[in-house]
Amino acid sequence: MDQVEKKELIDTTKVRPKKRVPEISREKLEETGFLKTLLYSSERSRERKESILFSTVDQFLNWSRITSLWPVTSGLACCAIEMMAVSMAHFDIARFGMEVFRASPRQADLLFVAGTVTKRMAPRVKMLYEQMPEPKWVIAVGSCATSGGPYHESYCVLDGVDKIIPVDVYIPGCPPRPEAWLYGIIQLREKIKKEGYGAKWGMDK
Amino acid sequence: MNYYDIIVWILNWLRVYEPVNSFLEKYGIAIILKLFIIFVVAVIVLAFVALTVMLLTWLERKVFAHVQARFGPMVTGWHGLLQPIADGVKLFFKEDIVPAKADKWLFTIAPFIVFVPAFLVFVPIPFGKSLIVQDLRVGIIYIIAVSAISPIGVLVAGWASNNKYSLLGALRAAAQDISYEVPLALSALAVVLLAGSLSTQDIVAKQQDIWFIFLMPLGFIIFLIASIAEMGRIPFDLQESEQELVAGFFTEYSGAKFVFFFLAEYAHLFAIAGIITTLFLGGWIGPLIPFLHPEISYFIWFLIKCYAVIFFAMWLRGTVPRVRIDQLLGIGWKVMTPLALINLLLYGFLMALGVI
Amino acid sequence: MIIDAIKSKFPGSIIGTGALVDKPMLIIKKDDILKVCEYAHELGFDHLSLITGVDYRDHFEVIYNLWSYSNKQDLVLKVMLDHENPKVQSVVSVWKSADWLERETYDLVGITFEGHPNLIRILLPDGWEGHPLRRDYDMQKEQYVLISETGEDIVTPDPSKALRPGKY
Amino acid sequence: METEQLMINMGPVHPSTHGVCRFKLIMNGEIIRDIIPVIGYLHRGTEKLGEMKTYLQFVPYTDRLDYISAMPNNYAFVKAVEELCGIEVPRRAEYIRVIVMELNRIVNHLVAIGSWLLDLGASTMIMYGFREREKVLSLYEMLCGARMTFNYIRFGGVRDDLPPGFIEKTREFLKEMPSRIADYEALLNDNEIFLMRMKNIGYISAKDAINIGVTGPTLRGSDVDYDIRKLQPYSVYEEFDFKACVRKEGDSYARYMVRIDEMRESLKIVEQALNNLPEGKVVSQTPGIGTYRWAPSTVSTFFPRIFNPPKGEVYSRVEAPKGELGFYVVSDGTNKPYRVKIRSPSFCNLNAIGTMVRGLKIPDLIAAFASIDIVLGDVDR
Repeated sequence: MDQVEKKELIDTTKVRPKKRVPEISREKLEETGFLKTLLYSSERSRERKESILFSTVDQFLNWSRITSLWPVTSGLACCAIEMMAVSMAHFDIARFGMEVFRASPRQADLLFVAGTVTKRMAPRVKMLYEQMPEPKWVIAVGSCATSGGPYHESYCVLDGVDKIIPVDVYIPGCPPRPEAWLYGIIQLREKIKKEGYGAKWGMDK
Repeated sequence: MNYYDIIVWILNWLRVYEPVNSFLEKYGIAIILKLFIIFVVAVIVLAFVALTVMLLTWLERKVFAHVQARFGPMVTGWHGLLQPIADGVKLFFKEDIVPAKADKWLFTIAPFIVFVPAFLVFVPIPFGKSLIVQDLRVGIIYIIAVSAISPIGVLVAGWASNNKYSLLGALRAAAQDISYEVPLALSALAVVLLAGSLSTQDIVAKQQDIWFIFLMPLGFIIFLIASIAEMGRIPFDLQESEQELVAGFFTEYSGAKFVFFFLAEYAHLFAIAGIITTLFLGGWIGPLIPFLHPEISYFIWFLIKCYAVIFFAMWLRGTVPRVRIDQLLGIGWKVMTPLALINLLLYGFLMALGVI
Repeated sequence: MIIDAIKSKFPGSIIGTGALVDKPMLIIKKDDILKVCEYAHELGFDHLSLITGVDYRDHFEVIYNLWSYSNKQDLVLKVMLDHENPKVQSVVSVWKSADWLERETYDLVGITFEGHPNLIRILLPDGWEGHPLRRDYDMQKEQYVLISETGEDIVTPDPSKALRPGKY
Repeated sequence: METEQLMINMGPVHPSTHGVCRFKLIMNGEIIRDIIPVIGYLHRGTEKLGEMKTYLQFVPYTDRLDYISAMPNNYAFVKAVEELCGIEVPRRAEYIRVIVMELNRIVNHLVAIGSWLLDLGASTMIMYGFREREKVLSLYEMLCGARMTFNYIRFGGVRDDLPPGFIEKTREFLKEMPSRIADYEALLNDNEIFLMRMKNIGYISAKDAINIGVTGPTLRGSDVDYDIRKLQPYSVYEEFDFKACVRKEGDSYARYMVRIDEMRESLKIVEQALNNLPEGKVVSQTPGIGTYRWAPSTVSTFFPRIFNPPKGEVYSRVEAPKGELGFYVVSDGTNKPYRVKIRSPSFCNLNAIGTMVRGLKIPDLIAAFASIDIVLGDVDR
């Protein structure tokens, strides 16, 4: 049960604290993380259960992951139209390298649950999620996928997609505006930056 | 001259070739040096093609985006230039799924059957007067033969995946490649007829006065269309058409194996552009650029022509819809093949009459 | 007048007349609906716009809305069914559009159309209990859907099979 | 020779099924022998929810039926209730309704043609289509703050009057759009491959189309002059000069041409409506219906938010961009509908897919399916 719950949830409405601007040169060097990694590697590795190498590798991998999040082509309902709008010229998620909508879940990293998840569709969404290779992320878009939304009372609608698959980011709205959508994507990028895959793959041993 | 000679020349210039060679000859194992140099050549070509392929994936996305009034990748690096690296790293470190019902061995080996020939094609393509791996005497035949291997890999991939979409995609790919191989080879043959040689360097040298595209426009058009079909790009991308067959023969592939298919696709694009440049656009021939070594000037001319062809293919992708499989085969057998035959016959007559 | 034509052709079939705001309506005896529909089709009512059922707690009503392309005219037919055993003749043989509309009515309201070639559920999966648009449908009862090897739906009341642990 | 029938399962998650439709295809090689559409993957129980909500509360649900063109959906339900209650609507409100509905028809056809071409492998058209769509959506944003789900048309009128600047912006759009449509036609009409994929594909005869209950552009592509705006004029459509676009061929290409022509006609209607826009209130001032009670209202509507229509039933149809959209509403005198039945165009049009594609190939299925232009929210409700 713990494993499933491990993915932390980010509130898209949360405002990130302002970054402190380093003043002196040593602080600037520390800001890059290189000095810290070198000096406090033993403590840090004990803390994060990683070695220096893998934390750097982690950063590199996380960078590659945030810059090429390939979504699955799967729209469920109204939000799918906004998904199209987001990928079109006006909003253009291609800027983030995300225009590569893969039809096959095997090659994708990101699942937009865009729309109402009915009870009949739920096992299919689950299957789609299971077909995706690790690492994978899920964004629940719109109030239907978050909580059932306006169809909460209906007899055949699942109250939120998080009942069947773990969700990383929720985007509210019915349907969310493309700007909200982009904000959700940026939140997901922030979240991926904090992930450490060395530990996940057992490289710390 | 070829790459091998160039490296020998460089080693000579560094004054290491002779001593090492004579030292090894003393023990009768001079072949080691030769093998080493060949290995270096292979690495250079592989690295160059791999880099170009990365650039091509970026270029494809940018060109495609600009056709559609978008920007394409912008965030990663300068105008998204680092995008291919990020994609590659990400895909290499993704989980590699082998479906439970798949044929494991064939499933694993298929990407390489596709990937290796796509790179082998570069052996007889002249990037400059002496920038060539090996000027084979049967260059054209070699290119056609080697590029005919990759459909086997596609077929293997489709079969091994144990997925109906994959199988359909693979069968389509096989049918398509077989039917477009014929006009491709025939129009290349007409070029051979004009040049009087199978060697790529000879063909380029024959175009010193006039490019073959002007002598034989029909052959060029046939070759261009057939090679786009051969590559499986829009409007002939039936083997991997997203809206029909999900992702075609590589539907079930993920992670690193998918990268190989991806690389092979763009390597193929680059190779075809190189072949078209060599056969019709005068290869590396062009006015010498002042203040540059002629070899570099040739190289630049070759790349310019090559990228023009590549740009055309990308432009086409943004403009036309895809044809249907039976229409595709119909065009292949009913239009392209007879036209290629007529083209060959026509130029045979012209040659016999001594007009050209 | 079309209504008079139908009335004179089937004097015994028409129980009553009325109007849906501006559209003329005929209430037909339930056993004669196929006959009347066939005749209406002959009269030029070639577009079947709507079939639906309404649960009035004590009885069901099935409503047919017809439109004539040639005469540019509407006609509403209505059939009353008893609540215990709602059955009516299918009109698929007259209009193909009735196919899915009748299946939908069967699915959601639970009215059986006799003579329909393929009367199975259309919107809800096979095995779903109850007909949601009936007034006595239990909205509290949760039903979940699983997927079989062949891709067909299996309905189960057990949430533990369908949902993630800790979410039911 | 004995052969095995290949059964292909397409969807529900498939790139070209426009959502979550599923087809079971019985194939003979690449030829489709039979096709069994399996729908209901987006069945959200809207009709049941209609019985639980008050009349005004149900209007937002109509937005989510056909989410590409939500205004006509709004209007169809509102019109049904207005007919039931006998509400007089101010003329200015009717004009505004016509403007927003016709703009929505343009949006719908842009998305339809765009996603159709995307299915055929030409992804440029959808980008161009969405570029113009954004312009209309920004107009809607000025109007009601929403991009797709408007909830703008209310009983007895519309929610708000036109904001300042709306008319000028709309005129700009009207000026620009004809050249854009010409662009699309330049991109597509003479494109050999496009014609190869469209001509004689998905043919349906007028007789079959009528019998199956097909409506909208799909029917008009089969040479049936059936446009409810013309035949049973509702709102103020009688006052405008436009024609129902009909093509004779009955194939995918005809449906494409009908859509292109309809965009032009819609532009004409919007222009006439803007020119003749009357002054006055936008919401009915005399709520002379049944018993009602006033509710605190934050919007500028004078119409009560909760009201009890008289007992009765009504079936009213409008010409939505996808076809004939009907609402059958039964009132039992309370403030909630007793029964709402939605006769959605996509549901009835989808029934025709079998007739269209039998004997063709999978790529043709995709072209024909996209030519019907369905939205799964509208099919499954």
